[in-house]
Amino acid sequence: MKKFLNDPVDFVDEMLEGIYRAHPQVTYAAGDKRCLVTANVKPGKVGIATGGGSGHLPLFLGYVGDGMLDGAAVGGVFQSPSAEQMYQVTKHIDQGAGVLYIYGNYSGDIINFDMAAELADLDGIQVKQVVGNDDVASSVVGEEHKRRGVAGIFFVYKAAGAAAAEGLSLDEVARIADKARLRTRTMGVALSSCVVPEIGHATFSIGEDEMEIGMGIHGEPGISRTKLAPADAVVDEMMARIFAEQDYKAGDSVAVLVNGLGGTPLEELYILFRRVGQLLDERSVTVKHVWIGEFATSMEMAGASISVTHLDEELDRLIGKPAGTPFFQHVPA
Amino acid sequence: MKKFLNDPVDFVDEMLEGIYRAHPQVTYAAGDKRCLVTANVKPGKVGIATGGGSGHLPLFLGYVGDGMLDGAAVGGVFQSPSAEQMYQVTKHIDQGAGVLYIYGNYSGDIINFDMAAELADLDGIQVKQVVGNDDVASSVVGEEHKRRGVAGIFFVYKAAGAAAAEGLSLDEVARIADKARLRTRTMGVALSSCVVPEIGHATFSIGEDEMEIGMGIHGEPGISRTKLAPADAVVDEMMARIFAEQDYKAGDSVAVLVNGLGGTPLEELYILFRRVGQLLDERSVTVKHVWIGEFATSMEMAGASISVTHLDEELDRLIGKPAGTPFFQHVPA
Amino acid sequence: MDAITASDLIRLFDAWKALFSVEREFLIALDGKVGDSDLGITMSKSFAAAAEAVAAEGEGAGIAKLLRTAGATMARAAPSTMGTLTATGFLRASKAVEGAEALGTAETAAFWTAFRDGIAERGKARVGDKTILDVLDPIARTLADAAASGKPLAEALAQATAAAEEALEATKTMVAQHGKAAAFREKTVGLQDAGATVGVFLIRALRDFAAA
Amino acid sequence: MDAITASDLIRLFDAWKALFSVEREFLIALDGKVGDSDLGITMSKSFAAAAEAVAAEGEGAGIAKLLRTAGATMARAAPSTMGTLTATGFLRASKAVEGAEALGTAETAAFWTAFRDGIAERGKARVGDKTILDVLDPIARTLADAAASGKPLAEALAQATAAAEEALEATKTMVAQHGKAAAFREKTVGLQDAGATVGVFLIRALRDFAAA
Ligand SMILES: Nc1ncnc2c1ncn2[C@@H]1O[C@H](COP(=O)(O)OP(=O)(O)O)[C@@H](O)[C@H]1O
Ligand SMILES: Nc1ncnc2c1ncn2[C@@H]1O[C@H](COP(=O)(O)OP(=O)(O)O)[C@@H](O)[C@H]1O
Ligand SMILES: [Mg+2]
Ligand SMILES: [Mg+2]
Ligand SMILES: [Mg+2]
Ligand SMILES: [Mg+2]
Repeated sequence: MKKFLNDPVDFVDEMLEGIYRAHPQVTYAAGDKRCLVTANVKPGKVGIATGGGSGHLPLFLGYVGDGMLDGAAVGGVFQSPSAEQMYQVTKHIDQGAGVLYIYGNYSGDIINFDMAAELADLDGIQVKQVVGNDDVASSVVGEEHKRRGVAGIFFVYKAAGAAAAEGLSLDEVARIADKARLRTRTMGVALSSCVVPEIGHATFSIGEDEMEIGMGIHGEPGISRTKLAPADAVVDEMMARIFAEQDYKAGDSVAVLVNGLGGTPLEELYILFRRVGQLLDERSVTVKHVWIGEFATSMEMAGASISVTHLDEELDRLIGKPAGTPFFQHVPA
Repeated sequence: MKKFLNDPVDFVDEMLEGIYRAHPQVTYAAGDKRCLVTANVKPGKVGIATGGGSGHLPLFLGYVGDGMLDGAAVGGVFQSPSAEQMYQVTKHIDQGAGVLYIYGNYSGDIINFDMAAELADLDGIQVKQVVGNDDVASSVVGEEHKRRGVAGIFFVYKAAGAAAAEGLSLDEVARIADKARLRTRTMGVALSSCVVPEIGHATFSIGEDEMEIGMGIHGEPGISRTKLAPADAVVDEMMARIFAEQDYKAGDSVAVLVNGLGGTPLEELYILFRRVGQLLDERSVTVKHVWIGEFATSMEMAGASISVTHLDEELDRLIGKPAGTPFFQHVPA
Repeated sequence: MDAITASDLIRLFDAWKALFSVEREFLIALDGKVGDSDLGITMSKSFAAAAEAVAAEGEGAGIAKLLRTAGATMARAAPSTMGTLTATGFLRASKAVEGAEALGTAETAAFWTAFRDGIAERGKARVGDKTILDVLDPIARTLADAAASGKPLAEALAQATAAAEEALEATKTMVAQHGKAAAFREKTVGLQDAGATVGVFLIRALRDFAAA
Repeated sequence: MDAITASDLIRLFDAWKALFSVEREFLIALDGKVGDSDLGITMSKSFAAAAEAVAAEGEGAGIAKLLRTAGATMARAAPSTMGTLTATGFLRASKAVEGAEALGTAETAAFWTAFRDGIAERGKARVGDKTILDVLDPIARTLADAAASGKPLAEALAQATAAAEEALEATKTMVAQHGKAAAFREKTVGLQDAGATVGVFLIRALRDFAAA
């Protein structure tokens, strides 16, 4: 295991110490460093909380900030935070307008967020939930509720965060988050494994010349394992699956996220985006927003994912709004 | 070689295509995609140009934008761009106030920038040069002119870019850049090799449990190769070398950059920063500015570098100024 | 024993703690086949924490309060799927036996019915989905029948355990529908479900405890 | 031949092109020992481009113009250290032989003196720093002496080549001070400098060309 760490058991907590040292814009609730909240709670605003396992930076906590989220419960590497932690985050960020949970479709997270919502309800805090399930590879059409949540949750955060910043109600913010969720699809491809610090060896093995299309961000099995193909062919296959999911017409517009899983150089992500752009051009679909970089990683896994949100006017406008967190800045041109 | 690419020969040009597609804030001069310039040239402002080999994103071209640089000549992977390309960038960005070159201390780059300066001079364009040499590991005290330029050039860009944006003269911008250069030190550590696409295999080999302190961002040999130590011990060794270079007194302040070389997860960079912060606390030195992430990479190399700029009032103020490029946003709190 | 008292309950959690400490590696390996290998870690962690918490609280708190403490402690100690599901189970069981001085067959049936219902509600799984529910359901049903026909506790638990073991065996034929295993789809056929295995471990240890 | 004409020069570039195509792998390996393995690639690329450019331009352009074209082409084709240094050398040589109809011993001496000075100025290296300069300096000196004593071109080039070969051998004892090799410090002792090797290749091919 080639990692900069001290005792693997302290991995998450020492990372958090570094984060609090570096970024006074975030702090923590209930004396628990794993209950990360904005230092700048906005009175009267609908709160948005997320949470999930560590090992995916900047996901999840990196999106806590202006125009995005208000809090994030932080779990161990690839492990759900506790319902108690989610509940503490909820209590801290609630401003009387209710709290929206946005997180990925993993059973550990669901069960804990459900329990946190129950606890919050006992305090009279209104909670709604939107569960990201953008990973096309993780289940077939018709069984979308079984799909995992991956990098596409970024667009759900972005749209919902902007809506909450505009002062919309919990119902409205939840409606918008849900629309962003329903219109977002992601396909991933992995080239190498990650290593969970407390485990110390690769989560899975993959040949020196192989890729796995559709692999999950914890190493969940994908759709096909084949020889590494040229970048354009990889994108063609991924985009074909994304296009097949929604009815894209000439003149439609999209937001695109080309996300690195951790070990893949930024140069390569731009080579992938070049082809994504060509394919969208061929369909006369306009790229209104694009982000390229590391947005939802899997430690040092080499690989990438492509997320596409099929925009309508409302999502276009909200995704374009400014945002500022310690890990993500958006300053509209 | 596990990379997303098509023909390795097209690596840089396809990457650039992706960049121009994604970011309308940058364009290119003289019909040559490798002459990247801002789409938003500021009349009357001193121009700042950089350049160097590809494979280090967001270095170099990623810092072209508001409050930073105006142009970047783009070379092949780890290869200097040509004098002609540097000259074309220079001609395009010059607004009559002269152009400052800021680049790293590598013979190929120096020779070509010198030649470009000569060509620009024939056109009556005034050019000054500041050559980054922040890598402590690459030569001893007293031979600083032999040191390589690495991630610390970010602070030189930042200070000089802010100075130019304020409308200062070429002499002033060059003075500030040079001061930032003289007060910046970097130490790096590598855990794994990068792979140059046209070569196709690792640049160097390193044991599964080894690290190399002081290795350069092209795989140049470092100071010592030993067993991978705990994160805190690695930081202690790196910071001891940085502290030894300048006279840090209680009450002084610094800007810190913890930079990932490409393959190292962000989580680990925060674990490193935690220790950097503790060591600065021990000396009562204040961290005024901190950036953590990938700022100067070496493809997929696992490893990190720590850069520290010993601030004075002027550098503190300029480094804190806003900046916005497609790859880097700074919005002061 | 005919019924489980508050002081028995504290010792029962000790027995569960010892059990999961022994079965830690087995559960890690079992969860590792089509999951993330954390089940042995989370179960040993959460039962160790619960056993300490109920011991610290003491028998004076009464059965319902002890179960609530156990559930709340587990939720904090191991927020994995199974950690939170079992925590939920104990919290619901606590409510179901509110006021009971001891758990005879009727109270034990109420306990496991609430335990099952809590987990079913929280996890939204159905019987046949290859989860812990596949053993909790026969456990609850068998105990309810035993209570209705007035069977003594030890006999009721022996029957419930036998039903659970049979049900566990039956999970081998099922395709996982939930959690990390679901991604492995048909590859899960032939393997017994890890969570259902935990269910059998729980009831078996309870049977042995009550028989002693 | 007694002097090199414009049409000879075009053929000389062809000879250099052929030479570096043959020596490509050798130079890659040599630069790979304490460098980045690009020297064979850049030299074969830049001389191929230059040979094509001067051929396209044609002998009518005259020697100085052809040399300028060669230098400018090389600068664009291969902006590595050695690529730009040799480009600079040809640009300076072009100025030094301005107006010459052919390169006799005197003009060839002027050519190499300018070539050396241009590279020295651009690269800021000194003799003894283990660079191409270590062979260019004896080449320029030997040719200047030969010109002063009125030696014929072929003999002058034979002497210059011998001096260059000796100087190349001497680079083995030096520690690299410039470029990528400098990072390897003492490890460069025992190895001949890659750039100096290029210098010997250039003069050797010129000698053979003039002798033919
Ligand atoms: N929705 C659910 N309802 C009931 N049981 C579930 C559910 N999802 C998973 N399980 C059970 O949890 C077990 C795995 O537990 P655990 O390892 O804690 O999950 P994870 O590692 O995914 O958090 C499975 O074997 C299954 O019995
Ligand atoms: N400053 C310099 N002046 C003269 N020659 C130099 C200088 N730096 C390097 N060289 C020569 O360049 C050779 C290496 O050339 P090349 O491989 O093109 O360099 P790089 O790959 O670093 O750009 C060295 O062997 C040396 O002879
Ligand atoms: Mg990375
Ligand atoms: Mg990376
Ligand atoms: Mg598990
Ligand atoms: Mg070289």
